[in-house]
Amino acid sequence: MKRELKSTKFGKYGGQFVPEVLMPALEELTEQYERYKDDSVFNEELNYYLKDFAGRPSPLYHAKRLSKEYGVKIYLKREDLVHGGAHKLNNTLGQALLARYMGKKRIIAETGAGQHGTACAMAGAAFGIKTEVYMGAKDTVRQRMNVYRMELMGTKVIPVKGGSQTLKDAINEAMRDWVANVETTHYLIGSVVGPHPFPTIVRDFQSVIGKEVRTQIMEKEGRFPDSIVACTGGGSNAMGIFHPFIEDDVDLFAVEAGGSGMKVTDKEALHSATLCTGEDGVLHGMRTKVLQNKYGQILESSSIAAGLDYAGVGPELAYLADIGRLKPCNSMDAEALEAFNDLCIFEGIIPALESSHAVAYVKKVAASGELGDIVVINLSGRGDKDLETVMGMRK
Amino acid sequence: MKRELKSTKFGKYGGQFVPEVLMPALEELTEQYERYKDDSVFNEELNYYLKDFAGRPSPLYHAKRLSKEYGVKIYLKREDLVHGGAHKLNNTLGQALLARYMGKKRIIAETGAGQHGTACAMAGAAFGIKTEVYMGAKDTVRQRMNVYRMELMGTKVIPVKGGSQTLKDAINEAMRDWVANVETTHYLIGSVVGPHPFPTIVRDFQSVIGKEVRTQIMEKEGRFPDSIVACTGGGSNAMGIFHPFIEDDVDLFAVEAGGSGMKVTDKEALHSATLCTGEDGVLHGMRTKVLQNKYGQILESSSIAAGLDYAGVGPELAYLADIGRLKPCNSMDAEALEAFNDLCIFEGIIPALESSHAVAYVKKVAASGELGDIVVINLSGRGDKDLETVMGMRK
Amino acid sequence: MRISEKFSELKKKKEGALIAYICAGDPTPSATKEYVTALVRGGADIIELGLPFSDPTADGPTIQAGIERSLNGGMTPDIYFRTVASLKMHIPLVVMTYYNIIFKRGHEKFVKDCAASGISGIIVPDLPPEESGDLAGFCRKNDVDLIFLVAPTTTDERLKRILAEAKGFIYLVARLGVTGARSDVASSTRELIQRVKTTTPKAVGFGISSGKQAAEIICAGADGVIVGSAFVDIIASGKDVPARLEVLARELKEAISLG
Amino acid sequence: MRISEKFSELKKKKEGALIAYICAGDPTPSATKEYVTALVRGGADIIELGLPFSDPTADGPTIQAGIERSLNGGMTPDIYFRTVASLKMHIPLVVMTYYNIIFKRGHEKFVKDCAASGISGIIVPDLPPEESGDLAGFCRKNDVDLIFLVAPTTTDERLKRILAEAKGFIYLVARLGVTGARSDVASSTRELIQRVKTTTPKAVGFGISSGKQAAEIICAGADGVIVGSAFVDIIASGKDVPARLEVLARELKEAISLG
Ligand SMILES: Cc1ncc(COP(=O)(O)O)c(C=O)c1O
Ligand SMILES: Cc1ncc(COP(=O)(O)O)c(C=O)c1O
Repeated sequence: MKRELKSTKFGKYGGQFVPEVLMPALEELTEQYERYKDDSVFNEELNYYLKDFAGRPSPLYHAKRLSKEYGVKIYLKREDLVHGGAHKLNNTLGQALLARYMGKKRIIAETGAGQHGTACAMAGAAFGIKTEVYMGAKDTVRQRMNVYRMELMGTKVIPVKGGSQTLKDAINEAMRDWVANVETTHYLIGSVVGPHPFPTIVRDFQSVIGKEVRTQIMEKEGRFPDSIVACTGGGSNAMGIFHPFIEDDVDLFAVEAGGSGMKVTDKEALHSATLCTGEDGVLHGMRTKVLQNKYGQILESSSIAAGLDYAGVGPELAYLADIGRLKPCNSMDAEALEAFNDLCIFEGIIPALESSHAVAYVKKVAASGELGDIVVINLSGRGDKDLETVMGMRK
Repeated sequence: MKRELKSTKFGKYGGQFVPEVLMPALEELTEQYERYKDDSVFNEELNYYLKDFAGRPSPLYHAKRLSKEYGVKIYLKREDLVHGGAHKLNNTLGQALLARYMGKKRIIAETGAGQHGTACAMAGAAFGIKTEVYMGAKDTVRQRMNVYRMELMGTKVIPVKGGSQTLKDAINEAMRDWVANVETTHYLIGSVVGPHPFPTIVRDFQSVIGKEVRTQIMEKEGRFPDSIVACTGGGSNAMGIFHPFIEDDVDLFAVEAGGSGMKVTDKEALHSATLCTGEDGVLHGMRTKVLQNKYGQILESSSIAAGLDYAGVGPELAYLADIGRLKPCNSMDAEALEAFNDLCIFEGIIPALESSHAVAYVKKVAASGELGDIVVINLSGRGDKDLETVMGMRK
Repeated sequence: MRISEKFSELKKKKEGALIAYICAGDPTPSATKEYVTALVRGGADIIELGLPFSDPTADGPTIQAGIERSLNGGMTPDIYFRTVASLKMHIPLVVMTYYNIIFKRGHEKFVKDCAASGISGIIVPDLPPEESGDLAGFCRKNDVDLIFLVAPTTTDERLKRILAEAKGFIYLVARLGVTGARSDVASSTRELIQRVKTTTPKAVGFGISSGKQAAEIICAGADGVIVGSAFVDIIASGKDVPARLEVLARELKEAISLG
Repeated sequence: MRISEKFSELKKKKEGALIAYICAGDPTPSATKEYVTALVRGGADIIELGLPFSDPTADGPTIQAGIERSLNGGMTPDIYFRTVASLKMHIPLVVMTYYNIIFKRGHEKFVKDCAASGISGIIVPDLPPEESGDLAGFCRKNDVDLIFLVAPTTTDERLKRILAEAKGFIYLVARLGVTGARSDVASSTRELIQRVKTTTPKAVGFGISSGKQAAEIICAGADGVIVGSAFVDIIASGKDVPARLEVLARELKEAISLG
């Protein structure tokens, strides 16, 4: 057992809390990732797909009218323009390609609202890898358009009927599938969560966001921004934009979903603010902050933004929050809706409700000076998927 | 009257067949466009928005798996990745900015499926110009999501209750509005149609597509493609990609909507193949090919793709077809659906049904050698807007 | 009867010309004769008879609806000319249609059909002088007047050229906007009447519906008024149409008979 | 009773061990005592009693449903330990739960609660040896066995280390996949039994439901079988539960009693 345990963790967070049957797969994945991550052939192919297929680099857009409205200079990192409409594809392209290099014949994934599943379907189709996506049965009904999208691209969507029939049941079921088919199958996790090495792999594949921002902001401003703000569900768009700036004098804000309030019962929370209010625990293979009751049972979380609705959070974010390198904060459903509206009206950009949480936080605190003079918001996705929700809320 | 009449025409097509009240507005627009079109300040601002707001350049993607399937090397020009999901924004940004430089306080537009209206709403919001969009009352119901999108971005959508309550009534109504408010208002036409100078202006603003392809294909292949294929409704995405190649040895294919067949009655056509089957006529301010009956009444056209469903076509395309510089052709509804499917399955790209017509034509004739070895397809938009239609058709 | 003769005759009588528009075939081809007769009885000096086009961009909702009724009633150019020929009018009759109808029929055939059926003038709202060369040529050859429009937005330069080519009468567009009944007279209308200096008669259209408006326009120096939507409204109502057309025509005509 | 004592005793009798799993509190806390008693009557040698966790990743639909029933029935760790203490068992009892339950309670408290309530061993399917240091320490101090799992995918290198740390028995995962009754014995199961060379008893779980399967596994060299889903299925049916649990336990026990 030569594995360097230390490297599976971020401080006390992270690790590999999975059934024994998966351990060799995680070892294999770690090794293969180490092998290809700096491999020039792999990276050339990945970069080709990121550029010509996904449409990278995404612009860094100076939102003049919103800046004026909010009283701080705002740049939007336009992940909403990435193929599929969100940052998710950066990761699925990376992992799907890795799976191909590893000789895996099949990709599985879990999805909640269907964004990650759609991004998997896109990558799976582009590379010609068989793709199956687990999705809570309830979610397949609520998000039938995304189910249809995936199916159009040849992905099999498997409704999960157990439990609450939502994301966490889909994760559980995907893990079970992986346990059963680990030799032929790559489990394509959709955020910086799960057992090591997933949080690192996903963070690395998403870091293209922050790397681009470094170049773009230097071109535009000749300096780094004072702060970067990103919404945080699992935390992949946040880590993607934060990570390249970790060593720099840039303040990082991880905006979680405040939902409809901070109330928590024994079974559920009205929010998904895991970094802000969660306690140490172990979920989905990692030690991290978790929304749980006093016995360690995981709570049902809640948010208007399906993509933020998760009771855990990436271990690296928990670590960075503990050491004070990032500030956890949150926006309520209503604040996110207002920001959604602002971006539509002032900039002609319909943002994802997830991303709207980041915008809402900027609106809330810009006047306090907390964000400095120049702020970059990671606009993680577009809001076409959210129109029905917003229509429903506004009535 | 010093106007050079000649320049309002493409061969015998084009011209300015509008009420006298609009003539001065067209003159003003011509003059102002002449003034700004090579103005460096104007172009710098436009290019900034094209890059950072719209996400240009759009990639030129070598679709390897589709190429293999169809037996010809296929590049897709990824207008589907442009903000809003189609090429439409290239034109609305250009014209909205021009309107601002011209001191107009208001923009009006017509829209059928809502794509052009949405692109207007985006440009209007980004530049802070009041925007109103006419839309057939029937279309506002069929395309209620796009209506909602426009409204979210602060655009007023005006349902047109007259006539067939569809696109042509919206065009008529927008023209009437322009007649009434010509001094303060710019009419932002959405394709290379209408009276001079619109076909030229829209073509020029869309030419960014073809200009990028020139650079991109030289980088990738060291030569120009043998052929370029674009779907053609009004013809703006086609002219946008064709125009920069007009002087070159590249075959151009304008693919119209073959609908459900070539049948035509006294009142309607089952297709929208205007270049293929239309006769010379005058519609919406221009002389061009028109679907009409023997008395000159305009026919209702038909297509599974709302954006191609138009009884006219841009005058420059009619001219280029007459002199043999482009080849008019068409794909049927069913062929477009098949191509739609292929692109989903083989490439993980959900194309607009409009664009699927171009893909379908390539599928149909690739084996004949007609397209040569390398073909560029203008993937004018993404298909998220078409999911309901496709779901309906497949059942 | 030539249009110019009619205006001369009216000038002598110190009357303004009432030009009454309805759409031929609204709601059926057979109704047209009755309606035209009623208008003439009421005192209309010139009849402007619409030949319907499927996409009437320059018309407002009222006339647009009339055009739709007419097309649904089966009106075609062939029927139109036959209907017109059967009217055997003693006053001038002008056809108002969109350019594609003419273009499709062929300029020469269209103008000859006009001349043969007794039409004295042609109004084409979507045909500015720049594009009218062909049609104007055939009109000259066949003694049919091609009538041009002038709008408040028309520049002095354009105005000069239009006036040089003007035949029959000049159609002054009373306001920015499309046809449709309104109740006031815009100051821009007065200005336009002043600005158009010509010996060709000037008739003002777009938005005139009452005797009061019509009188004001004649006072302001126009030679005639064109009234359309107010008549088409009556046809649309379907009630007592001939009688009410006649009443309105009379009211209007009386208001502009200053003699 | 310590687990090792039980295996020694069975070895002498030439019997394979029947390790019977049910989820505590399924469907109510009060049912558990009756069900456990029935299993013991039927011949179960060791009881593996699930302590339910909201997100049981390593379990199949059958056991997952049992866990849900248990949580809905109000089961908590506090109630669990009280229930277990009240069982006053004469055979070894092991707790099966997920790591967060232990983590949240605190390693020391959890292990002490186990010892105090008479639990001999702990199975944590989502806790591989790499992460188990803390818990293993407290287990050693309190004479509770931390039982490790070995899977067909476990490499020889990992196997060596796991065997070095193994206590109580080694839990051999019969197949890739999750818990759930199946009817055949995979050849990979036989291979795994052969590959795991140790003096620590080997028990095979995952997918065993019939006496025939159980016998084949013991023949192949295992010291015991773990049966769970087949029992939970009976509880899920809600019909005649105690009697049927006893019958199945007896069938299984008889099949593996080769003495
Ligand atoms: C647009 C968008 N933003 C953010 C998220 C949240 O994920 P993460 O926190 O991993 O970036 C999602 C998840 O689906 C998403 O779709
Ligand atoms: C995606 C897309 N492609 C093509 C078209 C057709 O327009 P044009 O022929 O002007 O490119 C439309 C019109 O809405 C469209 O939305």
